[in-house]
Amino acid sequence: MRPVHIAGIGQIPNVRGDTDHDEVQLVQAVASAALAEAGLHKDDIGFFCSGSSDYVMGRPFSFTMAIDGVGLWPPKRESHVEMDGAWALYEAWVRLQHGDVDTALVYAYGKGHGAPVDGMLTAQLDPYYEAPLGPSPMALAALQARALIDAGRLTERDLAEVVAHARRLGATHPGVPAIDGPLDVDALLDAPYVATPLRAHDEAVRTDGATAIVLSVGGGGPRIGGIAHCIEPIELGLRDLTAATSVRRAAAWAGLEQAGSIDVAELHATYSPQAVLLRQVLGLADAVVDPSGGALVADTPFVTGLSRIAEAARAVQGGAVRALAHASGGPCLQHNLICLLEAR
Amino acid sequence: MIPCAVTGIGQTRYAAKREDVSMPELVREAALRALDDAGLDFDGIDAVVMGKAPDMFEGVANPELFLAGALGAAGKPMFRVHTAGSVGGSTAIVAAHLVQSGVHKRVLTVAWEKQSESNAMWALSQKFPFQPPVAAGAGGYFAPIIRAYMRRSGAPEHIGWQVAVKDRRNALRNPLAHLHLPDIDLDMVKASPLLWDPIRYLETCPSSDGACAMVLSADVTGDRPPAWVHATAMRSEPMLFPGRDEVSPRAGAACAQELFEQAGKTPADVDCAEIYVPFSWYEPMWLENLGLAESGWRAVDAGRTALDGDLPINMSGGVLSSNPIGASGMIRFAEAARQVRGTADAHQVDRARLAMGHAYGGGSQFFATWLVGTEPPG
Amino acid sequence: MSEPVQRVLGPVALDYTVHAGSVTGAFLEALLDKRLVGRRCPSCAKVFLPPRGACPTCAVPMPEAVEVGQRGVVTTFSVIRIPFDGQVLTPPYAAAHIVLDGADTPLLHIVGECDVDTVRMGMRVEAVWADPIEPTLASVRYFRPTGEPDVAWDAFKEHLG
Amino acid sequence: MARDADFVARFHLAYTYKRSTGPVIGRFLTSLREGRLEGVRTASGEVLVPARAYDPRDGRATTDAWVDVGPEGTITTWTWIDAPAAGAPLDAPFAWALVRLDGADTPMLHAVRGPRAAIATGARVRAVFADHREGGIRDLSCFEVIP
Repeated sequence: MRPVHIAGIGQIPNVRGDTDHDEVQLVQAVASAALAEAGLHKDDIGFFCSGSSDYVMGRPFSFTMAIDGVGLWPPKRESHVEMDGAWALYEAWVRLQHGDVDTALVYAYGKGHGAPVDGMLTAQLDPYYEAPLGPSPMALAALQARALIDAGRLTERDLAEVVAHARRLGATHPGVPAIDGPLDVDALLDAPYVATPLRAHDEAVRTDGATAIVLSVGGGGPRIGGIAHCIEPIELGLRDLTAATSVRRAAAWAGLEQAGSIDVAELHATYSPQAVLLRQVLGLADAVVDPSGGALVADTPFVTGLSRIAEAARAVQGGAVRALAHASGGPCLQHNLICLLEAR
Repeated sequence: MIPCAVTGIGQTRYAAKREDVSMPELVREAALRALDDAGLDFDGIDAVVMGKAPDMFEGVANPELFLAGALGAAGKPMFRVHTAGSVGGSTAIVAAHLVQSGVHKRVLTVAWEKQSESNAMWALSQKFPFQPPVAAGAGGYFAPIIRAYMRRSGAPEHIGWQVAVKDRRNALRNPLAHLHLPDIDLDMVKASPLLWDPIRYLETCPSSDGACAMVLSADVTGDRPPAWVHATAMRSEPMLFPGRDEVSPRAGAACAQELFEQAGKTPADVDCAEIYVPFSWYEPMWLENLGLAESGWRAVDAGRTALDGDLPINMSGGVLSSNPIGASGMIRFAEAARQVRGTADAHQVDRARLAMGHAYGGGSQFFATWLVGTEPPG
Repeated sequence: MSEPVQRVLGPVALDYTVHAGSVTGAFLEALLDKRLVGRRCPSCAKVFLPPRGACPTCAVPMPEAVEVGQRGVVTTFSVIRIPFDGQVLTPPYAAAHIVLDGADTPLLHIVGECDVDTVRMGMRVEAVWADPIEPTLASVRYFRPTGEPDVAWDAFKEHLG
Repeated sequence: MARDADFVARFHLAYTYKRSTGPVIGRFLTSLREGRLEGVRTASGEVLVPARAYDPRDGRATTDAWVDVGPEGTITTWTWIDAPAAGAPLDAPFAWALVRLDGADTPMLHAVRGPRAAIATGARVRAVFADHREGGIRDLSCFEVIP
């Protein structure tokens, strides 16, 4: 495989209700920042790829408007995935293996704050047997949490500790909106249940935002040591909810076992039990997890996974030898991507 | 780059309403036929790549998630592409790249649409806040561009009718096609109502349910000859900017140019092509845009694009005869592959050795093309 | 016994809160004063109406607001003869690409107050405003012929798209 | 004249899709309308509930061997909801659960009626059918705990 590096990152703060930027402005802001950091111009880029969701934006073909933010003129090689931007980065990584292009600009944008994210996630379920019942994504996450409790893998205090950790780190991170609520584990455990054993704070804060990453073959910047993804059936009854099978497989294919110790990990856990489960199956006991605060304190749907890769790359830029980024889609960690980043 | 071949092709029957199947059964109908053609089952597949146009057509968000189980993707990588109308082509290209890059050995790719679950016009005409009003509808978007082509090229109005007749006659040879109009002729097209002047009813594509699947592979399996992928290309440009040529978009021309350069071929080497023609006039327009003919309308007028012409176009009946939007691009790619495999049955072109597949989407913005041949590339 | 189940209904209902954003917001605000205000790209100097959040070819923000004329030229058009969901006018009517004086992009809008068979490429038209005015481009009810001489083909042939 | 430039609007995106079920989902829902629960045997011999034309775990077609299951079953995991959302299967507080019906190998998602104290992993439940059934998954209105 050709060595692919992260040459530039463009981020803007995730916010609760962005009244200023439409999708074009969101994309323009992060794409121009990523290009500037890479020292490149759009016309130097060999491949463009984005991730977004029509249902998050509320209209079909939303990405066809957003491309105005990257300036596809003269005509460019370009593609789009209806998945988190982390998978757009995967497509770009594959494209760079061909040898004819050496640079790619990947971006994702979303407006999760004003969007009916719960309803949209329920609309992902089996449309014959499950979606008509209308379970909320939190209820499904709670079924997984209960399975983990029953298996002796999780306590409610573990959940509160994950949330407190995310809030403490997120409170000082420029990309995270103001933390609303306690940072203390006991105070968190005093909050009422929404779907036992989960409380409102066990669910991610939905935000608006965008992220862009410039990839280059060779050059400087954190190197992608391995990247892979895996899916499971959507039906919770057909999965072992405590096993995170597709997380394990994606990690194995990305080369986690051979990679050596992970210094920093950024996880796409939009419910606290997922954060606990991911730490367990990825063996992150010695790693700094979610230095950005993670997905729980700033979740821009379809951007959060790509943002995890951006944050993991920032950690490597800041001195970490090896970082892991995780992205996810579907209920209860159905679809998972693992990207390993290494210092040069 | 690792050589990649199409070793299996499966399509559903196309129809206005496939009410006999659920969504999972529709995609499986195509996928299982493609696997059977390649002599494989799901165990032999390393990854699944799905393409589809907007999720709002079926009202299932990210349907690849619930269809993963139906396509044997559990425990494997599953990928979802959405590039508007070009998506079927881009999806096949992403799948080919996975093989060519050495990431996977055998990839199942599936594109589909089940428009009968809703009403595509509804999904496209929602009054989203603060957006310009919907003045024209889908055909109304393209009709002014067709008018501009007619003015610029001097093409007579019967050219559109000829394409409409030719594609529907081809469809009579394709049992999977949605429209079978045995009595089709120029008078019938000419007598059909003007919808979006200058587009007449019989010059437009239908709205279909259907799915198309292919197995793309680094090794040849199955009993039938493969189609080798010689080149793939994708190009995009913005929808609206000053001086944009929407009649012959530069992205389309650049896409074709890159395709031929990559393959070391010229348009003259193409034996036949399946191109994305949702309104009859787009055949001459794309012929010029892709470099397949200097004057598209003269090529049509001379009968060159007929099944027995020297440059057969849309032998299967094309988008004018079957249009499950998300799958339409992949059908073009798959039908091109059928020609060079020699498996196109009654709409087979004699001695087709190099064929082109083409798809476009958005406001003529997104282009995907591939060249497939009987011999391995290089 | 009744027929076997062959179909289920799947209602999907979702509510969004949508912000126009600063660029479209400023455009809509000017509309309320019956003014058409686009944006000029600092790089290519072209004027976009409606404005975009960035220049689609140069990928830079367009801070400069530019008021354009309410008259313009029909560069190409279609006569819409079928009804469809979401339609505002009753067919037949003309939907046209209109390049307003001072703008560089065509606006897709409706031509009214004339026989659809008289609509032609190069025809001069002007905005007719609705009453009351809402913050949407539909506040221009349609464009009507001005009676000025037609514009020559060469002057607008680059603006067909 | 200055106005509030933050134009904000509510947008309601709503449509009722018509979903053709195909023969297998159709049969499961037809039985449900008749007040019966059926599973279908997979190629590997397990009983899949609710029935599908394929086993989502391996993609293989299911067989045409149908098996009566339930109406009793066992909770395999659950969550209690104090404040049901509009449109939830039950108006009063209830549990979401995965329930493995007797005779089935795979649990299914549905609602379980309280009381809360009776809800537990391993608790035994019984299907409660809707009075008015029209051929949909909600013909099974919920499960109730067997005292």
